[in-house]
Amino acid sequence: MPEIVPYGDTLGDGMVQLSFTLPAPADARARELGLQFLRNTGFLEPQIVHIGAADRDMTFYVAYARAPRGVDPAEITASEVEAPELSFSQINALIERELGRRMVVIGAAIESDAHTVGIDAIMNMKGFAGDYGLERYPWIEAVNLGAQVPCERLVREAQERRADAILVSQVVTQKQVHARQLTKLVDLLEAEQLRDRYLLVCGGPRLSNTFAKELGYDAGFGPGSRPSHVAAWMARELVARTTAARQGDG
Amino acid sequence: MPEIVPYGDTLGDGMVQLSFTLPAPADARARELGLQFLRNTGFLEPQIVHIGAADRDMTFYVAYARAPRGVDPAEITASEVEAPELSFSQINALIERELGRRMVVIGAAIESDAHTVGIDAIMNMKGFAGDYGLERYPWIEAVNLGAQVPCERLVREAQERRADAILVSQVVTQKQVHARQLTKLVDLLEAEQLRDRYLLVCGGPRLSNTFAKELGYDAGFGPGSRPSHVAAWMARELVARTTAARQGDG
Amino acid sequence: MKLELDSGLVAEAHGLADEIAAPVLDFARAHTTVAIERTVARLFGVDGVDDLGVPLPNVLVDALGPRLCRGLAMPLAAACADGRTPQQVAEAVAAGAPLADPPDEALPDARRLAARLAENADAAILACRAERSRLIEQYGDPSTPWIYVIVATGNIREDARQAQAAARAGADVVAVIRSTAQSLIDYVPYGETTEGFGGTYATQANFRRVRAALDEVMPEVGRYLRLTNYASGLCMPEIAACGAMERLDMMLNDSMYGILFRDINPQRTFCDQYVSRMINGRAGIIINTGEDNYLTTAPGHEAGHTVIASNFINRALALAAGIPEPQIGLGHAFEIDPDRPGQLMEEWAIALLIRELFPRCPLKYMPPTKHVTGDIFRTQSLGTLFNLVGVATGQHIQLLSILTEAVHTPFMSDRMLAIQDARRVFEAARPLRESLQAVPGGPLEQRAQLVLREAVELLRQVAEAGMFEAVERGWFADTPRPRDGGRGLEGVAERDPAYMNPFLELWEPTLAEAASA
Amino acid sequence: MKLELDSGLVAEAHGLADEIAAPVLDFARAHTTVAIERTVARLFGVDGVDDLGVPLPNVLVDALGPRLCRGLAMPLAAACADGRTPQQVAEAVAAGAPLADPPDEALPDARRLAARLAENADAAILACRAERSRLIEQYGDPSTPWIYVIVATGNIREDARQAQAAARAGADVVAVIRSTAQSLIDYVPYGETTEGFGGTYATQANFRRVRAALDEVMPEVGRYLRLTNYASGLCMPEIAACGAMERLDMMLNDSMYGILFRDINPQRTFCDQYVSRMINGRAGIIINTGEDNYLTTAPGHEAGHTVIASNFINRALALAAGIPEPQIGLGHAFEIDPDRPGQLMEEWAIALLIRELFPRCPLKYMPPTKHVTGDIFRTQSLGTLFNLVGVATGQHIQLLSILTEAVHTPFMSDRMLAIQDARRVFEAARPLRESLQAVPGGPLEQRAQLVLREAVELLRQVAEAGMFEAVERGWFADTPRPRDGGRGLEGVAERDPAYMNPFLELWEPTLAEAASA
Ligand code: B12
Ligand code: B12
Ligand SMILES: Cc1ncc(COP(=O)(O)O)c(C=O)c1O
Ligand SMILES: Cc1ncc(COP(=O)(O)O)c(C=O)c1O
Repeated sequence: MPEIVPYGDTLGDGMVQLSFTLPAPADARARELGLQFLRNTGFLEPQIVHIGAADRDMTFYVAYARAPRGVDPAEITASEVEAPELSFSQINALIERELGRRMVVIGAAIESDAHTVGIDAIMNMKGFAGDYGLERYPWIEAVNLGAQVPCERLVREAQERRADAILVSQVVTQKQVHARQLTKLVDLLEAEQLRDRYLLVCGGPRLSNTFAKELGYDAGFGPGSRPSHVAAWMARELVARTTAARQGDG
Repeated sequence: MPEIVPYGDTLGDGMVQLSFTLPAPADARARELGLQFLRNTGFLEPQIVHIGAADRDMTFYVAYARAPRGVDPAEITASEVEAPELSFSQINALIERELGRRMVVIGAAIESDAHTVGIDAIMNMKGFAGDYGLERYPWIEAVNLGAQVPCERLVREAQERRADAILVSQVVTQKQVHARQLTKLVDLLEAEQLRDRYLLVCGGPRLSNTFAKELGYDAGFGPGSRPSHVAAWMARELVARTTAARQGDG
Repeated sequence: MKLELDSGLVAEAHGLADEIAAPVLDFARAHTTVAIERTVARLFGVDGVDDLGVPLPNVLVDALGPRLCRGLAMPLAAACADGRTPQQVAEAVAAGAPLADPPDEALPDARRLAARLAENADAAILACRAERSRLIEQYGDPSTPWIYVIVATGNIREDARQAQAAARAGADVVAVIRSTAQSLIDYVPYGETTEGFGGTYATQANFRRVRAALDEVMPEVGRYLRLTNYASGLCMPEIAACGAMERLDMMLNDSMYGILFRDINPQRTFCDQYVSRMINGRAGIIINTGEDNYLTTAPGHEAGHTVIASNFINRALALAAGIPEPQIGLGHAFEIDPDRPGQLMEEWAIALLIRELFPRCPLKYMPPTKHVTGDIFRTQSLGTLFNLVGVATGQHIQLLSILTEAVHTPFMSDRMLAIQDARRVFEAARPLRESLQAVPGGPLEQRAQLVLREAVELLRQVAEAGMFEAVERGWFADTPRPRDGGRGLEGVAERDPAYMNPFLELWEPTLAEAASA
Repeated sequence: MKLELDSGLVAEAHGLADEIAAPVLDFARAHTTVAIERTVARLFGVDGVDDLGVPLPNVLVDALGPRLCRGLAMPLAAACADGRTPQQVAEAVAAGAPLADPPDEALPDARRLAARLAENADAAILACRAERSRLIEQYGDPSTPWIYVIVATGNIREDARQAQAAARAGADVVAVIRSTAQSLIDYVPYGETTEGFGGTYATQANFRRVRAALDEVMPEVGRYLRLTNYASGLCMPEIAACGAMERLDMMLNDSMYGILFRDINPQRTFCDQYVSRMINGRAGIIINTGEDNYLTTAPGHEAGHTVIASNFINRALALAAGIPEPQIGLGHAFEIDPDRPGQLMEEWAIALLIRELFPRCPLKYMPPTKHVTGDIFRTQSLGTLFNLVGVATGQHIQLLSILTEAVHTPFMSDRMLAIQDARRVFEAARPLRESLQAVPGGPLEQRAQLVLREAVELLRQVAEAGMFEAVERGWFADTPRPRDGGRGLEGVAERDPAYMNPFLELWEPTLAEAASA
């Protein structure tokens, strides 16, 4: 399959919009500096359409340019979490039928992160955008530990409550703090040989499924995730694992 | 001198904002597709912060990423037209003293371009942003031919009026029409061996001095140009050339 | 939102506009133009081009030569006496056959045939109009302000595709921008076109293509989608005719735009606008006037009254051509320098003033253009304020601001962002219209009253000097245009007593009644 | 802009707020906390850390142990009887020396010395305040709405640089955001810090650094530049003390934020907020309350009345702590879902309502945050509407919306774009305030009246149940917090009859008068 390139107003024009600030004065050479930067980055036919002084030695640019190359859709394998579109009752039915017991889910915003609105949107009764939260599911036992929960405590609680899944929210990403904190949890679980015991799921506005997997999670949910989507994925995955396990035994 | 890279909120972070549309559906693979496109373009740590469907098979992205490299300010030689900051009266005085006659300037928006506001801003009495237009200068004879003037006519008029400088405005740039029309004028002048007879100047919101020179013009003025800046450059340049010529004779 | 206005002043303004329009109309009724006669050919069904690519309507009118003053209808109808269609006659003329003057004895038949051909054309136009009403019935009309966007790729196929994308994104009206300077060519190109700068050509085939594209998505989006083009330039009536036959819904169709912004001869334009408007009126097409352009050449803060004065005149001329107020889309714009203190209050005042002056007209509100720059974030914000004023003052047709207005003709994504912003602002701010009112004697009300007084003063002067004179003096758009200057004067002829145009005979008696609809 | 409000209802609201505040104040006056006693140490001049990096004020208060209930002032002053400074005593204690209880005969001298040390501290605070007035005299005060921006690089040096850039770009107020979760640490870090997430630490040295950076550009920008931080979390009064000594101009300082958004124990917070506010009041610092945050956890459309009810309570508690209305920056926010029909009308109504309810308070208006997304163009537009409502309703302190709010802490250019938009909108729309008024009985006025009625109803319930109870039931920010839950309860002690705090003795008698300034 051939590469596709960005579309401005004609197929194949490759147009991209950029804005950036260079630490240099907005003087007579500013335009050329900006153009050269774009050329160095590989862009074709760069146009600087706006130059403004962001400070004494700082110049803000708005630019348009043609991308040097595109992307081949065939290359792309990774994707967002794909889960069956199951309804509230279908999900409960699935758990009841296949698991025969309530699925235990424990969640928290870990370490320094105090943003609970996201995890609450997934776990609390109210839910998100009209989609009920996990607490509402009769066949899910949902425990939301809230904000700034140390990894150690989260792991302890997970063991005590014999959780099936651990849900972690990370919203603050500055200086990759989320990556560090998410990794800390994985390391902790592996150190205690607990990793395989749980569906390990994370989410947040700057997280993607691919990134989550790189960090050693089973799934990652990004902005606008819906509780039912998360629940459907967990239920199906858990069922799959347990049946696999059973077959292993028998 | 070392390269400088874009500044987001920390020196050296190299952060750039982008937006673009890819001709592919906004499905579960859209995020990865956008990320891969940015990686292919050479960007580091790309983040897709917004995905929206621009149409059935069109996906709009907003992204942030680190530029793969920066730019070395020392590389940059080309610059906007540099002219002495002369006042209205200084410019008139210069022409009177060094030339001893009025400088004749003829201007137009050529070929298909009907945008006159720009050339008018430079030539007409009123001027631009409180800066008087060329018509106001007692020592400049300014003739503004207006909109959609064929190159042939402009050249004819320039000869008849024994112009010192030709001012061309090009505002419409779609499909490089401005480049073609500006080149047409240069070719015409060269064909008739008239090129050296005039200061050849162009201007417009999408024009830069460098681009103008590539096309064979003596100078190019971009957005926000002021009449006095244009007049100062023309006067100084014309004086320089005539004195050079005189010395040549004597 | 209400404003305290001096009703006496408003009445005077309307009176002055009629006074100003009268001589212009007399002039138009005493002359014809090559464009008007080519329009007769087109409405008789003549289309296509000769081997050199010259459109057959031009071939016929060129064949008339000095007989232009008597009109094309009689010679053409006479030539059809032998049973040929006008198209066949045109092809013969293109092949070298002469276009003879009918002998006196042939006149009555020719006259009858011409009348019949005109009635057929009229029936076709009314059928299109009925079809529009039916579709509006079926799919429903969007709420106002209507979301109006332009497509301007220069390739009619990309245009059609982007028109559909725009409709899916929420556009109510799509205008296909013409190629730079089409307005200056004295013929209507033929067939579908895939090139042009800043847009592509207005041709009947292009109209048909985009019309079909929009009709195709109507069921999906569940509302009637309007198509717009430009009955403007040297071919005003011809393009109006093409639009009437292809069910365009709106036409940019101004009584002065060509004169002021394309340096087209005033006499030519005043004749052409009259006939083009008669057709638009008959076809149920909403015209858009171009006063917004005044503020691109004249400063928005000082020239606001010229826009309003011109609105009164454009309206008077449109009514006289049989266009009822619900089809008169008077134009104005949000063009005051945004960096001027109080700018938003002044824009709000003008928008509200025009809304109250022309309560029955579907006002067309144009976005900030001249003062926007390559700072796309600033332009985006200005567009948001423009959308707010549009909905808060009850504008009818909102031509959306595009964040790249100062950069390039809109990308598909630029248009999408504009539509999303307009929809959001319209929904979020709609109740403001009944929530807020002007403080009596406050800055906004005073501003509105001042501009109205200035407009009436200008109308008095124009009535005094006459329209041709006013245009020569550059009272509109700061652009002086001499009566005999500009392009296209050679295409104007004073009508001969024998002049005959079956469409005028058919429509002129109905104009007064049509206008009062 | 005027609104028809039921003055009886407004009076009732103020009465209820006083009723609600009284028991909270009684509680605060009957207790002390580790933070309050550390504040005594700081105001006595104790600073620095021990070998383990523990701040000396903490060393001293830890040394108090169970004697916390009697306060630090007496033992510390007594230890200074031998001529040492409190700092020297602290260093000795850090080195292992005990902090003995003064024998009875030493009490009078100790009391006198404590009083003198307090007077010195007070004098220093008043000197800072006077310096501010002098500089405002010299450089002038910006017009309202003040442009308030945050810097949050996490490195105080970058913060200082960006604060200067922001000032040059047009900012009037700069807030240095704290590192994530500083509010949860029970000490104030020492020295300049160059790390932190989402911001860097509030330390006295950091305050000094950014203060100096802003003072440096004041002559260049020609207006007084205000510096802001957070007297919030587990160290409210200590940070207030640092700010008072380093001439901060504003402090985020809410009576409930720590409880609701940082799960800090309610008893602890109610004590700490009282003393921190006494200091802010004395220092001429404008406090900013945090009601805006309620709408990040509760839906903006339904919870508007909780913001207003809380404004009444925050105001009552601030007045009781000696803060006059011109220093009470009540917070509210533009947080209704922008995609909700009529959202802009509702925001306009609330902003206008709060403006009219608290005419003398410098209202702090917070931007859309929760409902903005990574679509930076949409966020830019929402910021523009927010700026419009801010200026049209006469807000005093406008915390600017940043187009990347949903993406990252602001880039320098994000802040620049925000400032440019705010300046442009403020200038362009300022006259709207005297130009437009609410239509009596129109949607906007009705909305405002409804929300006021809801707020008063909530105040009635809170007065009925009592503040601790209301918080336990989650009536604010949809976040229930038990009286004995959360962090920091161990740091609260009921005052012993022998409790002595020279600052309370110095200031409490003056509060009523100060508040009425
Ligand atoms: C509300 C808010 C707050 C509130 C939080 C209240 C609370 N109890 O949560 C308050 C005011 C307390 C706050 C404080 C701070 N905040 Co804050 N805050 C926000 C804000 C405005 C909205 C976040 C939100 O609620 N979104 C709505 C929810 C529903 O969306 P969501 O979180 O993306 O969740 C969805 C998905 O991501 C997913 N999801 C999320 N988590 C999970 C978990 C799982 C398991 C799954 C399956 C799915 C999932 O599902 C959810 C539903 O679709 C954002 C800006 C923004 N618009 O994003 C800034 C923002 C997140 N905050 C920020 C910062 C820096 C802070 C502070 C650190 C600032 C400071 N120094 O004071 C503090 C401290 C917070 C801390 N210690 O962590 C930054 C983070 C920058 C970065 N990328 O690093 C942001 C982006 C603002 C900014 N641009 O600076 N904040
Ligand atoms: C006003 C305007 C018009 C007016 C022109 C009226 C007139 N008499 O000039 C009208 C309404 C007629 C018009 C029509 C069209 N326009 Co127009 N128009 C604009 C608009 C809104 C403002 C231009 C302007 O006046 N700027 C103010 C002046 C002062 O700035 P300036 O031109 O940059 O000039 C300054 C400098 O560039 C410099 N300068 C300029 N020329 C020269 C020359 C010399 C010698 C020197 C030294 C300096 C100099 O000095 C000036 C002062 O600082 C722009 C959008 C925008 N905001 O830029 C679109 C724009 C230029 N138009 C555009 C288009 C496509 C058209 C049309 C082709 C659309 C159509 N198909 O109908 C038509 C046809 C025009 C034609 N045949 O060329 C596009 C061009 C896209 C592109 N980059 O290719 C733009 C960018 C809008 C858009 N985004 O689509 N337009
Ligand atoms: C009334 C009117 N006609 C025509 C046009 C388009 O210009 P052109 O004649 O070049 O197509 C405009 C553009 O603004 C207009 O307002
Ligand atoms: C009143 C108040 N205090 C403090 C903060 C900052 O939070 P933190 O306590 O984490 O610094 C905020 C932020 O919104 C606030 O509104």
